[in-house]
Amino acid sequence: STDDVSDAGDDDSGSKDTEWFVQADFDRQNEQRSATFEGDAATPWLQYIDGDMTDTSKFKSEGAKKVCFANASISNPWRQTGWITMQQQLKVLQDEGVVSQMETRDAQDSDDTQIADIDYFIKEGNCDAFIISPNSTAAMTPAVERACETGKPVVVFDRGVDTDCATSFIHPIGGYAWGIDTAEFLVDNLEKGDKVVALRILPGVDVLETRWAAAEKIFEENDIEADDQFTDADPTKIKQIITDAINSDDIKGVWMDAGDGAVAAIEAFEDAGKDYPVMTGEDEMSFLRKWEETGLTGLAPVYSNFQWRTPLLAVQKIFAGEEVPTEWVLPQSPITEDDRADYLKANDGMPDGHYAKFGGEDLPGFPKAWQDR
Amino acid sequence: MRARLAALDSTMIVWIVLLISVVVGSIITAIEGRNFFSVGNIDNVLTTMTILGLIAIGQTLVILAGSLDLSVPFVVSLSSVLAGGIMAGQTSNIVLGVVAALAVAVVFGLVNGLIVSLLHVHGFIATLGTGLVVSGYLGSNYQGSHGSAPYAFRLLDATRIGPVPVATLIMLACAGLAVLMLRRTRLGHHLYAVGGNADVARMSGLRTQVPIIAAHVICSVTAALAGLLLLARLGVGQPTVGSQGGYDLMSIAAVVLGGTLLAGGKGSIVGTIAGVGIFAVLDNVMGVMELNPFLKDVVRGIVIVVAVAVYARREIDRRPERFGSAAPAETTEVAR
Amino acid sequence: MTTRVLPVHETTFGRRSLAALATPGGGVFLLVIALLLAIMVSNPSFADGNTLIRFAGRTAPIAIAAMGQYFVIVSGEFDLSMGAVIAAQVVLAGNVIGQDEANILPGLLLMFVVGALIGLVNGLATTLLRVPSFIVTLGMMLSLTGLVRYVTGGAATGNPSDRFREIGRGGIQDVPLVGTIPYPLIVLIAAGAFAVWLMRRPYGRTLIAAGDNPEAARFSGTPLWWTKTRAFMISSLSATVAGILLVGYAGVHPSVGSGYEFAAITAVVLGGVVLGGGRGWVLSAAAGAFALELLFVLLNSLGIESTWRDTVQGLIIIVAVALAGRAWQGAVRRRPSVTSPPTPPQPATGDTTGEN
Amino acid sequence: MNDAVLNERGTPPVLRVRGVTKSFVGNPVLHGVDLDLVPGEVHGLVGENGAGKSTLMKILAGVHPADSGSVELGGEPVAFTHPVQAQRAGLATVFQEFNLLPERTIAENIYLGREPRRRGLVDTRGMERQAGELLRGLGIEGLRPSRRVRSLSVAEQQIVEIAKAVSFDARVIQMDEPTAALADHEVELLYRIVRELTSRGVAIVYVSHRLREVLDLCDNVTVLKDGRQVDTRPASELDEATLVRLMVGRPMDSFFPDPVPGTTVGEPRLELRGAGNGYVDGIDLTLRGGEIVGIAGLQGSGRTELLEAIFGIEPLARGEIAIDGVVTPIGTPRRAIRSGLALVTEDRKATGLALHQSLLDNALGVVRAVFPRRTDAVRRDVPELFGSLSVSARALSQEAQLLSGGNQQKVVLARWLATDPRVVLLDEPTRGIDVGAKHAIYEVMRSLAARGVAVLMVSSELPEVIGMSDRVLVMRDGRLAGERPGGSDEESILSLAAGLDEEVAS
Ligand SMILES: Nc1ncnc2c1ncn2[C@@H]1O[C@H](COP(=O)(O)OP(=O)(O)OP(=O)(O)O)[C@@H](O)[C@H]1O
Ligand SMILES: Nc1ncnc2c1ncn2[C@@H]1O[C@H](COP(=O)(O)OP(=O)(O)OP(=O)(O)O)[C@@H](O)[C@H]1O
Ligand SMILES: O[C@@H]1[C@@H](O)[C@H](O)OC[C@H]1O
Ligand SMILES: [Mg+2]
Ligand SMILES: [Mg+2]
Repeated sequence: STDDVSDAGDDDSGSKDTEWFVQADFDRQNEQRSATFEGDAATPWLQYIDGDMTDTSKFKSEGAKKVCFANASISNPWRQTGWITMQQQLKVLQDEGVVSQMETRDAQDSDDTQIADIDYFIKEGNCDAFIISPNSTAAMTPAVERACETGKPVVVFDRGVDTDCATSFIHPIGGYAWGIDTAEFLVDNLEKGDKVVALRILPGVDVLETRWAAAEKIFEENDIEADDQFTDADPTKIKQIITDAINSDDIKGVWMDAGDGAVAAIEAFEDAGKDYPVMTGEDEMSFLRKWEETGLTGLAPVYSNFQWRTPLLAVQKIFAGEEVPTEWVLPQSPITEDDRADYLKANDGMPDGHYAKFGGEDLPGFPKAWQDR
Repeated sequence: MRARLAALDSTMIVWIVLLISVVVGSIITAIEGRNFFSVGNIDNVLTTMTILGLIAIGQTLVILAGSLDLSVPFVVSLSSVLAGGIMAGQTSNIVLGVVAALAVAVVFGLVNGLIVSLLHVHGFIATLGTGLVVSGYLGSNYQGSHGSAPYAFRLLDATRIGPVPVATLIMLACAGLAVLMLRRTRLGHHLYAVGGNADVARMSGLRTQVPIIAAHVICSVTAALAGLLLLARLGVGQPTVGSQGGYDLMSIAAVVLGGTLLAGGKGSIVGTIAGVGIFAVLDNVMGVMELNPFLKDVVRGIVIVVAVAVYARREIDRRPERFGSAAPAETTEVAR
Repeated sequence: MTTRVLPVHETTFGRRSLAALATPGGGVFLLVIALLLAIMVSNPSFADGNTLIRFAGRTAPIAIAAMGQYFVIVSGEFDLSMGAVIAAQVVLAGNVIGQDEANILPGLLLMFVVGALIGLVNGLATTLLRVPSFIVTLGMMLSLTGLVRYVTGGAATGNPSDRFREIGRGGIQDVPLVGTIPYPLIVLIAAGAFAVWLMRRPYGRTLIAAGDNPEAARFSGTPLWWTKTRAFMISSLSATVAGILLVGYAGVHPSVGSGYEFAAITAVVLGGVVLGGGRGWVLSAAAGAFALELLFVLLNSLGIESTWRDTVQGLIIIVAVALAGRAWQGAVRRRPSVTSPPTPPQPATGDTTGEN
Repeated sequence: MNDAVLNERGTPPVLRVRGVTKSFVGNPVLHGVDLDLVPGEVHGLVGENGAGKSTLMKILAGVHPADSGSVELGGEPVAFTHPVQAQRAGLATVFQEFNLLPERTIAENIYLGREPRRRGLVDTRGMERQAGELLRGLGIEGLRPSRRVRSLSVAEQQIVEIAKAVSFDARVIQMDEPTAALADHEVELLYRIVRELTSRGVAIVYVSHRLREVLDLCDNVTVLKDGRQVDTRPASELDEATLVRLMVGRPMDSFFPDPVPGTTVGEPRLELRGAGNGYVDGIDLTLRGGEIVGIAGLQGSGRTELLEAIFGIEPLARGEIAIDGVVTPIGTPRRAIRSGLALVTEDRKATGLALHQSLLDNALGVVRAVFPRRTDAVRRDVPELFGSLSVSARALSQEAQLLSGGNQQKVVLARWLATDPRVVLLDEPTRGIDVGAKHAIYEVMRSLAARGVAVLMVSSELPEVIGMSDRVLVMRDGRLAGERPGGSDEESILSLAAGLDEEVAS
């Protein structure tokens, strides 16, 4: 027997091999930053930018459905926060009788495993719908396509895949937007020729690579000298990198592709007795708190964590036969010094690894579920 | 019980442990309302076994020879991106891609072997080092997936013969070859000798470098094969795919779980395959149970130690007792 | 046959010391000096006393871990669980001590108890269950990492109180020449002194003898299980100290300490300690750690593309250890027994005797 | 004079050695040794520990290169650089240390590196058949070539080693202390093998410290002293006394020293009642202070096991043990040592020393492990202790691995004397030791007895047992077969050991 394998990729002779920058995408996301979003701003996880919609009438059916969720991992605070939110959202839908059960497989950051997980769901899961948070873009494409071929609704979120077979692909505006927000902020607050250290978690994840790709471009255009390094989000590494940078030249700014570990970066300046840098982190509580405490010039870009609510809600719409955006672009706006206080207040008592824009305030179990993990 | 246990050799015990875990596993699966032996589930188990299995086969040889290979994850990644890049989706490039990946693996294994056997660097450090070298190369030259596998090549992953994936058959074939090599070739015999006692091997006129180098070369090749299978599976070359699997330590764990002496000189491929099987069944069952991913690691860790403990105590040989359970040793007499 | 009374040493202290520099254990100190000079040339600002001493301070955790790992390795075993222990302790500090300074002492106590317990488990599993320490500590590494992330939900609640973090962050202020003397450096010196003392004590000599020939040690009344188990406990406790320093230095995060097991083992081996046990000096292990960290700084100040650093590090490790291997051979070549021609020091990765 | 030797036979020598010298890191070990062997000759090589016997063999075998001198094999000048070269040329060596792989079978060990192949693959069956024939050719039955070496006794391993040497169709076979690990009846077996070989015209270089044996077996004997060739003579012209004089350079009045005057047999120090474990059974014995008791028995009779049972290595499962009249359960060597016991094991390399540690560390090994507080006090006495044992080494900081067999054995002894024991258990204390060192050790035993220490000595050398012991206990099949008074004749002990005449243990 032979599972049929689609030919997607045959054409693609790896044009994006090392190249994560696509001007068109950059421009689009740049516009989307100021786009108007459909839906109620009070429920941003349901908002979307007007665009193609998928007709889901063929999925319309009664009764509680079984959802199968293939998760890349919960190996970083951002994902853990989202995972909690998702579970709380699930409770709601279960009570409403929309979802009977959600079976989850966690690939622990392994492509190989996640492919096996998806295939297992297809063969053994008797799933009514698939939710997939891909571990990596290209590698997950064939598996996602196999899921699509079952004819069941497939919802993809966070990191993308190279196919549009999914009923809906849910994600915030994206990495370029993040890169633009952050880089422009640093450019505005620094002088030409100033030096910036760029801290990146790991290579090869589209949503992270595009953040840097956009920022790097802008830095170059405004001749800000940015030296980028990978940190695995390990604060020890972060602090040593910054310390060495400070020792060899005068560092004015710090840019991060994800805020996890931002505090260590700031403390490196404190310990060296240097002035605080202009800095961008993420909406992780640790950063927001340190930011406020130090009063440094900063920005908290956001890769909307509330997107973890959307997939299940999308499934609800799909089985209700309501159309859903084919590419569901969620709002993504940074936290600025002005609205920082509000978010600190709203998330008071949350652990440092919590993300301010998690959007679960109205879910059952708030705040406990997020507080004691 | 002790006595009966003592009668078995470790390979047999591993298979018994595997059997037990299958039984327990199928029960738990049933409780979860699933069938362990359903096509899809068996497929999942076999798929999980394939990649680690291939790597563990090579690792077994290296360990038997008294060395270690911590560089396998990077060889896996390297071969997947190299082949992926060369194939670039073109069916016509498949052969070239495969050959190139294997060739590079041979050279790399050769380097490992030479460093260990000629420079006398302990395998642990030598391969830690060469692994870092490759990881640096990968990190510097590949951000994210690279190249792509043509349809024809991806069939390698998609095709099944009956319920058995072709990839798994490839792994088993390699295991077969390795067994033959160990039992019926001089290289195999010398591998045991060098791993058992390098001095004795040397005194017997063996060039002790040869088995060590050969083992490292073969290990890199099996790792490269694993990389190729992953390329077929992912459809693209992935510079992190090796590290994602944590194949360095897991393969060593599987080998020891399979009853091979970590110090070398004693062990078998057959045992290793069982060791890999135990991991696969474990993962499969924990998956069905939707166990928290972090707890999975806790369980893996405990199982590794406990399973090895089951027979590790027997590795140190006790003389046959004269008074008590066991029978006396054979005696030698002179022909009259 | 001479009935003369044997001298303790063949040669004078001076000549012995010189000879020592030719051994791997001594050579590593030369390596450290060489790297230091290289860095100062490529980046003069490093020569500044304050920078230097800060560097020494931040290297303390890995150096302490390396010395702990030394005890395990010299007894013929491995400890792969170090990194996980550090992570566990760091998270523990965050959750147990938190912002309440009253919790500092009890918290510290708890951390040391936990550290000792982990070492105890590693040791007993290795010696009594006869599972190779490589496997035992690998299992411990997996379990502990998983456990820490499970109970914390992977994310730290928050950093412990600054008072506590001072241990790893602060120092004695306004010292002439150097500015501040970091507490970690002081802890390192104390740990080093303790380690040297311990290795001169009967315990240390017995441990190294046990690594050399476990059977002989057993017949000599050495309780191998306890001797080696204590080595594992020392290792876990050193990881605990490293963790205390690191949570001060970097703050709480589950990834703190990741890779420390390999870094520590690399450092020990760079220090000329033979995997498989029975040979090597504890301070050389610490020196090995400094060599490793200096290497990173050098690569950095040479502006080597960060992604290429692994590669260079890998090459240096191999070269250094290869040279060390040569040196040991020099020593080994003088052995009378025909059955010991020059051989690479083989590891006792597998054999662990725990009787007695 | 060498030429005189060979002219008697008239046959040209198969091995001819001239003026071989060797020094290790500066210090000379061999100064110009000559040797001639004719086919079928057994040539004895004797000398004190460190005399250079093994070194000479290793040079002939191609392990070490000679500094100067020449070697001819079958008339051809040779200079082997590797043992295998020598083997291929027909000169095989059975070294002092075994060269076998415990995890592999007898056949695999014998043919290691020369595995017979059929169609490219190793012919396991054929290999085992050949090995079987080889062993039978030497008159050995009941050793299945498929057995793992790990399951073999010391003697059996020795046989495999010899079989391996023979398998090269060697014209010359060197044996370095082949009987050191064997008990008398096994020595018989070895003699048989040696005669079988000489009848095939094989010449044999035979190193042994058992002079009686050398005189019985050898046609000619070469005596080495401090690396110098003292003499080479037909065995027929020699007796033990002369040999000893030649080796030691001084006549040895009485070989076994008399008890120190005033030595008195005192209270029971060690008592076993109905003691037994998996290896020994029904042991009743009483050992008094000032007493030296010997234990005789065939290889495998369980003598070592008895000592190991007493010492808590294989703790007693039955019966009880009393020290100084106090019942003391001994579950571990540590416990034993604390109770005043000491055990000098039979294999110094495996269980006696930490070879990479210094002589000082080795001497303090036991004290540090069991009586750490005494360390400093004992350290001061170590140089004197080494002096009294006349250990020949360069310094206390020297690594133990650099000493010759005999000197290593003295270090082992020092290690235990340092604990100031009340009961000393000795297992083959003089195995592979030269007469001088032997004498030193006998003196030590006597002085221990004089100090009221109880000594229990296992030995496979009957003269030693008889010469040193006040009483001789004989073991058979893990049980005490009986007791003989000191000075009994060898026959009565042997017959008891072999079970030829029955008697109930006293
Ligand atoms: N490889 C070596 N390096 C340095 N010295 C050595 C070496 N081999 C032997 N020696 C020394 O050479 C001398 C002769 O040693 P050898 O082993 O030949 O003596 P032996 O006659 O065999 O003694 P024994 O009867 O105890 O076996 C000894 O002093 C020994 O310490
Ligand atoms: N390492 C070993 N492995 C297996 N059997 C052994 C081993 N050592 C000894 N034996 C066997 O155990 C039995 C007792 O051996 P042991 O050495 O105690 O006899 P012994 O009377 O002490 O003789 P000797 O002291 O001369 O060796 C014998 O059958 C012997 O062959
Ligand atoms: O680590 C996070 C990553 O997993 C997600 O895909 O993008 C946001 C990051 O913070
Ligand atoms: Mg000798
Ligand atoms: Mg014995």
